[in-house]
This record gives sequence, C-alpha cells and structure tokens, in this order.
Amino acid sequence: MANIMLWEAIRRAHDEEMTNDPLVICMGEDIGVAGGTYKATNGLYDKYGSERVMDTPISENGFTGLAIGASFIGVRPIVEIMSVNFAWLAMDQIFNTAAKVRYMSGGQLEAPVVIRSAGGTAHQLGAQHSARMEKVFMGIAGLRVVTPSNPKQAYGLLKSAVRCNDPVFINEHEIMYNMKGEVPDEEFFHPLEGSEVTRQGRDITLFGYNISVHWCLQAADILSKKHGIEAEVIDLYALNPLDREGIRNSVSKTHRAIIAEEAEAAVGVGSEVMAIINEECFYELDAPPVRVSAKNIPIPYNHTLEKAAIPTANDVVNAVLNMFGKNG
Amino acid sequence: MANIMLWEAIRRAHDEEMTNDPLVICMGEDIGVAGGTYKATNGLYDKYGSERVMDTPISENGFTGLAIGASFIGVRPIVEIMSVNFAWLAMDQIFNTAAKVRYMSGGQLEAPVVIRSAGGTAHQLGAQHSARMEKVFMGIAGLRVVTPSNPKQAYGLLKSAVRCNDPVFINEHEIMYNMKGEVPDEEFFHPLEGSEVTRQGRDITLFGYNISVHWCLQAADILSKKHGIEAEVIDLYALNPLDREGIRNSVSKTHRAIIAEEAEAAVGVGSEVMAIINEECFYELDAPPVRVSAKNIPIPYNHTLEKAAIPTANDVVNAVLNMFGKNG
Amino acid sequence: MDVAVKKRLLREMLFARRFEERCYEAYVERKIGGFLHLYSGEEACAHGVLEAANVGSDYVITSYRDHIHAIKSGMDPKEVMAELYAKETGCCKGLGGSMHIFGVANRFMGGYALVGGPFPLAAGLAKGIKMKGGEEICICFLGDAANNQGTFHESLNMAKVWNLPVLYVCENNLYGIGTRIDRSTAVVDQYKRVAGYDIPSKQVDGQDVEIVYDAAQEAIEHVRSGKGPYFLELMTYRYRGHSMSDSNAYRAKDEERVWSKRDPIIMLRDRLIEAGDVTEDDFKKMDDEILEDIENNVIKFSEESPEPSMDLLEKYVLAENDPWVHGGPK
Amino acid sequence: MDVAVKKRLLREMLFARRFEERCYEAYVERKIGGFLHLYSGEEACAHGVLEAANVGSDYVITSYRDHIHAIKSGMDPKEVMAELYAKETGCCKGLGGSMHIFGVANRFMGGYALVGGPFPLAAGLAKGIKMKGGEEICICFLGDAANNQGTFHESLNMAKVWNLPVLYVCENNLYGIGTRIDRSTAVVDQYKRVAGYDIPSKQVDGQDVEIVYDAAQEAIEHVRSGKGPYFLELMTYRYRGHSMSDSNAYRAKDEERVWSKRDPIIMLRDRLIEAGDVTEDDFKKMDDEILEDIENNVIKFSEESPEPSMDLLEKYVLAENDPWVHGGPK
Ligand SMILES: Cc1ncc(C[n+]2csc(CCOP(=O)(O)OP(=O)(O)O)c2C)c(N)n1
Ligand SMILES: Cc1ncc(C[n+]2csc(CCOP(=O)(O)OP(=O)(O)O)c2C)c(N)n1
Ligand SMILES: [Mg+2]
Ligand SMILES: [Mg+2]
Repeated sequence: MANIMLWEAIRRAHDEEMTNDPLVICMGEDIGVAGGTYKATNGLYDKYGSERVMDTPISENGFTGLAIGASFIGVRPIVEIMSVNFAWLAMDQIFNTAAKVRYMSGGQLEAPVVIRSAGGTAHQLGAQHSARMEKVFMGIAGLRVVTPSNPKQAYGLLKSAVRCNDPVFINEHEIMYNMKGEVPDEEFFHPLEGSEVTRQGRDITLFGYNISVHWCLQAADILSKKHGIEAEVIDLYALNPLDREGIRNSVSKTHRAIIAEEAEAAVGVGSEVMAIINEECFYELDAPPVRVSAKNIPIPYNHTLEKAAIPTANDVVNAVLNMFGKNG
Repeated sequence: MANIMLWEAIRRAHDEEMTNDPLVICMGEDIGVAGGTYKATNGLYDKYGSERVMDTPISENGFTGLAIGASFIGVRPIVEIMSVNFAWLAMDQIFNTAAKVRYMSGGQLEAPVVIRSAGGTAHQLGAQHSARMEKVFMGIAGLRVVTPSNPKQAYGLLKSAVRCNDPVFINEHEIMYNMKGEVPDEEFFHPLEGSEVTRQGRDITLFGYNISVHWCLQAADILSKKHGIEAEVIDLYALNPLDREGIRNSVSKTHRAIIAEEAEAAVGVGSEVMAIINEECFYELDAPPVRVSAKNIPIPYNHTLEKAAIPTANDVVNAVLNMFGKNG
Repeated sequence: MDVAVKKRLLREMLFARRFEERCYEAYVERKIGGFLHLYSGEEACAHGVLEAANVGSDYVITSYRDHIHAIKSGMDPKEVMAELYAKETGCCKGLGGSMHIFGVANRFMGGYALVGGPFPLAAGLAKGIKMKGGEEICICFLGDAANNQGTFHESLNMAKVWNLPVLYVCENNLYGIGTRIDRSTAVVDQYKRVAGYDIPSKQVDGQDVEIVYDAAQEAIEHVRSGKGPYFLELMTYRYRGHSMSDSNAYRAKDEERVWSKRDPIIMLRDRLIEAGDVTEDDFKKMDDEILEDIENNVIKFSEESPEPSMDLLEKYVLAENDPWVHGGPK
Repeated sequence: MDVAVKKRLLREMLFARRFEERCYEAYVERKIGGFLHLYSGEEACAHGVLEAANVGSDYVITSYRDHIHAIKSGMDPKEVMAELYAKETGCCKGLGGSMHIFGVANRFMGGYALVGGPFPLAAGLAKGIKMKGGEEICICFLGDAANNQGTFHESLNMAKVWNLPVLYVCENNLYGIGTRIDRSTAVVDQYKRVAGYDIPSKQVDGQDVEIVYDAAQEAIEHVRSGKGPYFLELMTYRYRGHSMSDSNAYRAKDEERVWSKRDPIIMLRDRLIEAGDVTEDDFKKMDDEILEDIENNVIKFSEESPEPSMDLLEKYVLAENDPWVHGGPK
C-alpha cells in the first residue's frame, strides 16, 4: 500500500493500462513533452512515444471528436481536457456523438473513450477557470460520469473507465491533485456505479462527492465531537448513474439528509439526490433534505470573495445543527 | 386580439423590435433569404436588408460569439440556433463569455444578446435532433432562461428579452411553431421572471413548461371530469430564475405536486422544482412530489418507440391517480 | 475505365436514383418519417470515389445525406430502406433513421446529423488505422457548407500534423440548405481553403463519374501510400430540395436548368450509347429491372418487416453487462 | 518615425517590462494570486500596433496575457495593478484578475481566458462598429496556438464574408504553453493560413517596434478604409514561462539565447544611443524614474487600496433593476 498523491495515482493507472493494451493512448494539450499541467501523464511521452501520448493542438472539439472516432475501431483513448471550462467547446462531440452513437447505430458502434478533466474552484483562477460542470455532464443519457475523492478512487476509476465499453467522463478537482492517500500495490478496478459509505452514522446522512466528501467528513467529526451527532457520510463517486439504492438505504436509516456540493445549487447533484430521496424514501424523512451549495454566481478573483462563494465544512455543520434545531 | 400561430408571434416580435431600434438585428442559418426553418424571421430580410438579417455560415460558436461581441457595444442581436442540439457547439461562448462578462469585468460590460433555439422531440428526427436541453441552460448563473408555452408568451417573452440587458436563452419547441393562440393587438412585454397559474385548483399542483403545460392542462381536464380531482396548473415559463414563491404558494395550498417535463429526469427541471418544494414547503406536503419525465435514453427514430420515450397527458393523469391511491 | 465497369456504374447510379425516388414516394405516403435528404444529382460523387476505394475494407463516414454512400459501401439496400421504414430489420433496427445509416460490417461508419461532426471522427478512424497498422484509409464525405464549421479547421490541421490516412471529399453542391455558397463562404473554391494545412487538394467535375474516379484514384493512392491526408472537391448539384421540407425556392431556375443538363446518369448513359456499348433499349430494360427489384425486394421487405420490439427502447444506451462497471470480471 | 515618438515608446516599453517584473515579485510574495501570464519580450507587439491605432477610439481585445495591451490602450497602470492585487480599486473591482483586465472607458474590451474566445467577439465588435457607422476599427491580439481553435476559422471567414473592420494580430511566440508550434500546427507561418479566407496578411519582425508600427499602419489603413479584415503576424518570443507555474523546461537554451539578443527594448535603446538621441545615462535615469513611479504610485496604491466589499459578491450576475424583467417600465 503506497501513500501517493492523486496525480501519481492517475499517472500509474495510465501507465498500467498503456502497458496492458497497446491500443490505449492518451491525448490532450501539453500532456506529452511537458508531462501535463497536473503531471497526470508525466514521463509517459518518453516511455510510449508520440503516437500514443499525443500533444494536441488547442482544438477541444476536434481532438475529442478524433478520440471518439478512434474509439469506434478499438482504440481506447484517454483524453485530458485541461480544465473543465474548456470542455464546453467539446460538448458537441461528447454528447452528440459519444453518448448517442451506440443507440442510434442500433448497437453497431460504441465509443469507449475516457475524458478526464479538472473542474472546480481552485485558487483565484477567476470566472472562466472555476466552473463546476459535473451537473451538465450527468444529465444526459449514454455517458457515465464518475468523480474521485481520493487517490485510490482516482486510480481505480480510471482503470475501470479505460476498460469499460461506454464513454466515461471523469471529473477531477484542480486542487486535489496533490492530495495524498493510500493506493493498493496490487492492480485494482474501482466500480463505476454505486456509492461508498465513508463513515457510518445513525443520525443524519451527509452526501458528498469529490472535494465535498472531505467537507462532510470534517463536519461529521465536529458534529460527533462537539454535538453528539453521528453523521453517516456517503461518497457519491458515481454521478451517472447515481446510486438510488445506496441513497435510500442510508436515508431510511438516518431519516435525515444533507447534500454538500461545490457547484451552484440549480439543477445540480443536490437537487437530483433530493429528488431521489423524495421518490425513494419520503415517508422515512424526519426533516426536509437540505442542500449546501455554492453561491449562484460566477467565481470572483478576489480570494476572500472566492472563499465566500464556496461552501465549507462549517456550512455543513451549521446546516446539520439547523436541522436539529440547535443553533451553531 | 389576433389568433395567430406561434411562429407568427415570434416573427411579429422580431419585426416590432427591429422597427423600434435600428440596433436590433437577427442572425442564424437560413433565417434571411430563406425566411427561417420555422418561418420565425420570414420576410424580414426583404424588409430590413442583409446587414440586419444575417444568414450565417454554419459556425455556431462563431456567430454566437460574434453576436455577443456586437452586444457589448449596443447592438441587440437575436440569434437563432436552428436546433438546440447544435447549441452544444456554441456553449463556450454562451457560458464562458455571455454569462460571465458582466461579473468578471466588474460590471463594465454586459451581453444583452437573445438566443432562440428549437428544442424538444419532434416527429422522428432521431437521436441527434431531439435533445431537450433546457436543464443545461438553466443551471448556470448569469443567463436567463425562458420557454414559451403559447404564442402570446412567445411574442411577449421575445420582446422583453430583446430589451433586457441580460443574455436570455429562449427555449422554443420544434412542434409548437404552428400552434395557434391569441396575441393582444397592442404591444406587450411578458415578464422574464415568475410563473403563471394557468388553471386554478385545490387538490394538487401540476407544474409544466413549454409543451408539458399542455399535457398538464389536458390531464387536469380529465382529472376533473372523470375523477373529481381539481388540479392547479402552473406554467413555469421562466426556468432561470425559477419562481420559488409561485411554487411555494401553490403547493402550500394544494399540498401535492407533480412536475411534467419532456426531458429525461436526471438533474432536470423536475428535480430542481422538487428541491425547491422541499426547501420551501416540505411540511405542507401530503405526499412526495413526483416527476413525470422522459425515458433516460437518446430518442429513437421509430415512431412507436419515440412516443414511448416521451410522457403524455395520460402519464400525468396516472401519476396523479397513483398519488391519490386510485388506480387509473 | 473498363466498359464493364462503366456499365456497372451506370446500373448502380440508376439504382441509386430510383431507390431515392422511391424513398420520396414513401415519405409522401408517410411510410418514412423525420428528415429525409436525397442525393439525386450527386450520384457520381459517391460512386466515383468509392469505386476507387477498397470498399468493405476502407472506412467510410458521412453526413445525413447518406443512403447512397451506404449502399455503395456494400450495404444491402433492403436494410437501408427498412431503416427508413423504421423497421427492426433496418440496419439500425429502426432506431437510427435516414440521417443515421450505419453498416459497420461493411465499414460504413455512419451518417451523422451535426454538420461538421464527421471531420474529427474521420481523423480518429484514420488514427485508429494507423495504430493498428492496416493498409486501409478513411474516406469522409461532407458538404461545402460544412467546411465553415470549426471542426473542419481543427481536423484538417490534426490530420496533417499527425500524417493521418484520411481522404476528405467535399461534395460541393453550392448550397447549405437555402444559403448559396458565396453568401456564407469567403473562398468558394473549397480546394483552395486547405492551403492553411499544407494538404494536397484538387477540384474536379463531380457529375462525370469517370473524372471523379480518376481523381479519387490519385487521391487514394496518395493517402494509402502514407503521405497523409488529401482533400478532393467535387463540383456537383442536388436536384431536389435540401430535405423533403424544402421547396428549393431560393435557387434560380436558370441555374437548375444548366445543372439538370449535367445529370451524371444521363451523361454516362449517353456516352455509353454513343460508343455503342449500350442501347436505348438496354437502358430501358435496366431501368425496368431496377424498378422491379426495388418494388419486389426492397420495398416489399421493408413493408413486411416487423416494427422494432419495445425491448429495444432502453437497450443500447449503455453496454450490456459490462464487467468493468462492477470492478472487473469475477 | 519621429525621435520623440521613439523615445516615448522606449519609455513605455520599459515601463511595461518593469511593471510586469514587479508583478512577478508580487506574485512570489503572494500579493497576486491565480494565473499570471507575463508579456516580457513581446512588448514591441502591443506597442507598435497600438501606436498606429486610435487608442481610446478603436476597440482592443485580447487573451489572458493582457496587462500591457490594457495599459497601452490608455488604462491607468494603477487600476491594472490593483486588479492583480484583487482590490476594489482595480479596474474590475477585484472580481476579474490578471486574465480579465477590462477598461471599457478606454475601449479595452477585455482579456479572456478561453483560448480562441476573442476571435468571434472581435468580429462582433467590428459588426457593431459597422452598424453604428463609426470610423473605428477593432484590433484583436491573440497567440499563435490560438489559431488552431475552430473559432479562428469561423471568425475569419465571417469577417471576410461580412467585410468587417477588424484587424487580427497574431503574436507568434512559437509556443502554446509547452508545445512548440510545429508540433501542433501544420503550417507554421500563420500569415499563410488566412489564404482560405481571402484576407490580406503579412508577417513581420515583432521585436522591432518600428517595423511593427509600419506594418500596423498599413494594416489599419486597409481596415479603416472599409476594405475589410486584415491579418498581421508578429514573430516574437516570451522571455518567461507561459505563466508563473511554468518552468520553461521545454525550450532549448540556444533558442532562448538567440531571442534574448533580440530584446525589443534593448534593440530600440541601442538604436537611439547609436543615433545619439539618447545616452546610457538618459536610459538609466528613465529606468530609475519608472521603478520609482511603479513603487511609489502603482504598488503603493495597490497595497493601500481596500479589499472589495462583500456587497459585490452577488452584484454583477444580472442587470440590476432591469424593468424589462417585469414587463417593462411602469
Ligand atoms: C451543427 C449543425 N448546424 C446546423 C445544422 C442544420 N443543417 C443541416 S444540413 C445544413 C446544410 C449543410 O450544407 P452542406 O454541408 O453544403 O451539405 P449539403 O446538405 O449541401 O449536402 C444545415 C445548416 C446541422 N444539422 N448541424
Ligand atoms: C479553450 C482553451 N483551451 C486551453 C486553454 C489552456 N491554455 C491557456 S494558454 C494556452 C496556450 C495558448 O498559446 P498561444 O495562443 O500561442 O498564446 P501565448 O500564451 O503563447 O501568448 C493554453 C493551451 C485555455 N485557456 N482555453
Ligand atoms: Mg452543400
Ligand atoms: Mg504562443
């Protein structure tokens, strides 16, 4: 069990999959010679050469479409879109082609392409580099969406995504690449569906994904230590499809739910989880589920304002205390 | 009060606004010489000339960005994106520029551009021409989203959208352009926020928007006549921002809610309305709110399958009967 | 070109024309739904190019105007027509429709409805060929107006930078729906637009199947020999509206008249008659056989085929039973 | 060029260099956050072009590498630096940051962070100029690698088709972050790529401000006289990494050495010294004054300015009190 950074875990998954199958390739802006903005492909260019580790022109729709076309005939491309904000440019190929080709060809073709991208609000990157777009990706049929909250998931999800025959979007977080965590030494494939109970609890369920899992865990700690509230934390590493059963099981037990997300609330993960709770276990609820979300604004550059735009573990704690009628 | 088709109402709004302000222009593929796929700009080319009624190259991101740039300095462009499926190509400019420029320039610039587009599932247009994308547009701050359910709204929403200083996306429906309805002879500006109680009722609230308003109205009729259930129907013509107050008021009265939408359920209008209901009036609910949505699939070409993919008024009726414990 | 080949091409092109005329009728009878884009007038393009290709081995991809490319790629016209009829025997089981004909067994990689969408997909197929080390190439047919899409620029650049075996064929019919090319496009000669990518290109008459064939041979030879992408522009004209809902009102009658005199089928027929290789009667007979074949085989098959079962509704959204979804094979 | 103008340009470019060196320091001190892209080495591009423009009247737009274009457009360096410091006195009140400098009063229409984003925006500004009947033009500065974006193709085509008064200036510094131009681009001479749009173009030395100025004059004259778009390519080099987080490891030291000898400031200084118009001492004095000015005015102002108030957090998302949201003025 190695304690490695998240970018190293991604790099290892790339490396193993590229060794395992000569048709696995990776591509993106500056991922080759320069090793990738977040080092996720560091060293692979030297090891596998320019045909398999492709530095692309700045042509997001073009190279994403190229990867999809190659995937039609057995190539397994891992595309890095440097920042999720740039993915808006490639949405046409992702949704109009990759997500639909299996269906509209009557099952003749499939697009087993993996698209990784760094989302989230980092440190003062401003309005055009701070989008959180998981909600856009997860709303459309035909595309799997996963999002790792730690190095182990980042490794295992990418490994499975490469082998899975569906197109998979992996939503990473800009400020989590240097986060450390244990990754098993043996090869390991993380499920692309389901959810993970990261902390057991009986009083309330805190749903998080990607970075917000960590807020939930911190909040659960504070709640337990300071307020005697035992929160269960569920990591929704799969955003499409969401784990209805996992959601139901936990809320049926705790009777309360809070969803923490870094994105603006509107039509987001929080609203969908709330809808699922309403559909699956409404009568089990002791209180209305609550979303802890970002302000509904573009992200400001100023650091103080930026922080104010995004929720924290404390906001989760306060939402829980509110729900229990205790004032934080 | 003229009884006109929805496309005529849109055409009239264009015409009046172009007469009123020489800086109002319109642009899109085939909207000029050919008069527009859905005739929404018919005759305007002859009346206003090629500088103001611009047939564009097939360059969705390009001409949308061009319109946004022109709007920075006082031009009021009405962009037609022929089909909402093609809007994926223009998302970069819509979200990265139009929705963010006011904020990131500290209020110095604004992008008063109107983008109209035909969405929805029409008649056997297949997977790449049947997207329902309102949920994608409404999730991001800085862009207003409205969607007309009748000619009067289509006319009045476009008129207000042209004059409003925010970017506005108007989600029209492919098969509603020939729908007839009364439009006042006098000039009229429809609010861009709020919702409309289209039918009063006490037993349950049916939320619809655009085409699904009509399913709700039909369903309400059947429910009233056959089952003695009086449904209130609310037309959510504004999708961003949604009318929290209108939603709360109605559900607080009826204690039950169903949301009908033509789109797939995931992270959609239905989930957001359910979240709002949970946040605003959870304790008023007599039963969990229910979504009546499309199947979670790309749209098939075959007509029978296509119909099976999309909800109907009957599905709304059945959902209501289910909720009341009556089997339809 | 061999006389036998010419005769076969005449028959194939005539078949194509009649096939689509029958589609037209079926559409009017509401047997076919959705959008229907016909290729009438442009038959020499697909036939000339694909005659020069290794059909069934080379990959072919195109837009929504795809029936004839599919058939010339080796697909059974029955499975194409049945698809238009939305029947379970259609190539896509009735899920695709006219704009989405797929015949992967014949390496016909599909019709796509987003203008410009196939440009990068074709480059990707070529990348796949290159990685797998085959002799194949990829041929991408698209219209003139599609070249204004950003994907054109991005794809041609990538194809050249990575030296990919892809032949881009521009079917320049002078219009994108109702917009004449000079109203949307700064440089109307499309073969000149690829100067920005250092890709060799050529413009030829797209109505003369022999000329198209010769130009395609040269182009394919270039691509197959590993020299990278090539761009071939074929000047052509569609005889019908853009799709069934288009009245064609925007085109000058004079222009239509000029081009109607350059019908690729009539041109080839007359040439064969003049050379004494075919008689008027032969042609008439050929036509009768084709019409009968279409009616008795293609249409009958399509009419009699069953609708797709409801089981298909949610079947092809994601891979079925993919073990990697659950952590790999047990 | 007039000696007085040359001297002023020398001062301006030196100011630009020192201004950004101070940004570098402030970044290291964590006074500036986010991404910071410096223009060091490329100063002659913005200065030569904008010297030939009607600054304050012509519209200017560019990418994230925008500080110097903003200042040369007439913006107060204080409001630029204060923006980098994220202060309320910054041009965008601290909401924008380095990549989003805006000075609309000076017709500096902004820095944008999506590569290729400004291409269509510039065409749109030009469309607006044309509709309003002004004498202005729009000048769009972008990098070499941006030209691989589809928006380049789409925008240049539209600009030509609609004959828009826009000057595209390509600052070709041979790299897009760490990727050398020939590894991403089929035709490395960018001025050749516009052949596909029938737009006149020219490539000149971007290190010599006089050459840039002359070429820009010709280009601007063309655009302003109503002849439509123009494309000017300036060969240049950035002396620092792409942004502060870039180590520049991908560039050959030899290449860097060659270009460091072509420093636009040194070149102009030496020329002026050689001609006897400036002495070493004059230059030293100028430099001292600039450094003092930056420290005592620009930095002091930025340091002392207040943080933006929390009231701004949700202020500029939508228009305030827009009556049309509620059915028009009452
Ligand atoms: C991205 C996108 N934009 C617009 C359309 C609508 N549309 C369909 S075909 C067409 C014209 C295409 O013309 P061309 O490429 O010349 O092909 P042709 O139809 O003439 O064969 C347009 C605008 C579309 N399908 N996709
Ligand atoms: C759409 C988009 N893709 C990728 C990026 C990441 N990125 C920022 S700058 C840059 C390189 C741009 O190079 P060039 O256009 O030559 O300008 P330069 O930085 O050299 O001035 C890249 C890839 C981005 N900001 N936007
Ligand atoms: Mg055409
Ligand atoms: Mg560069």
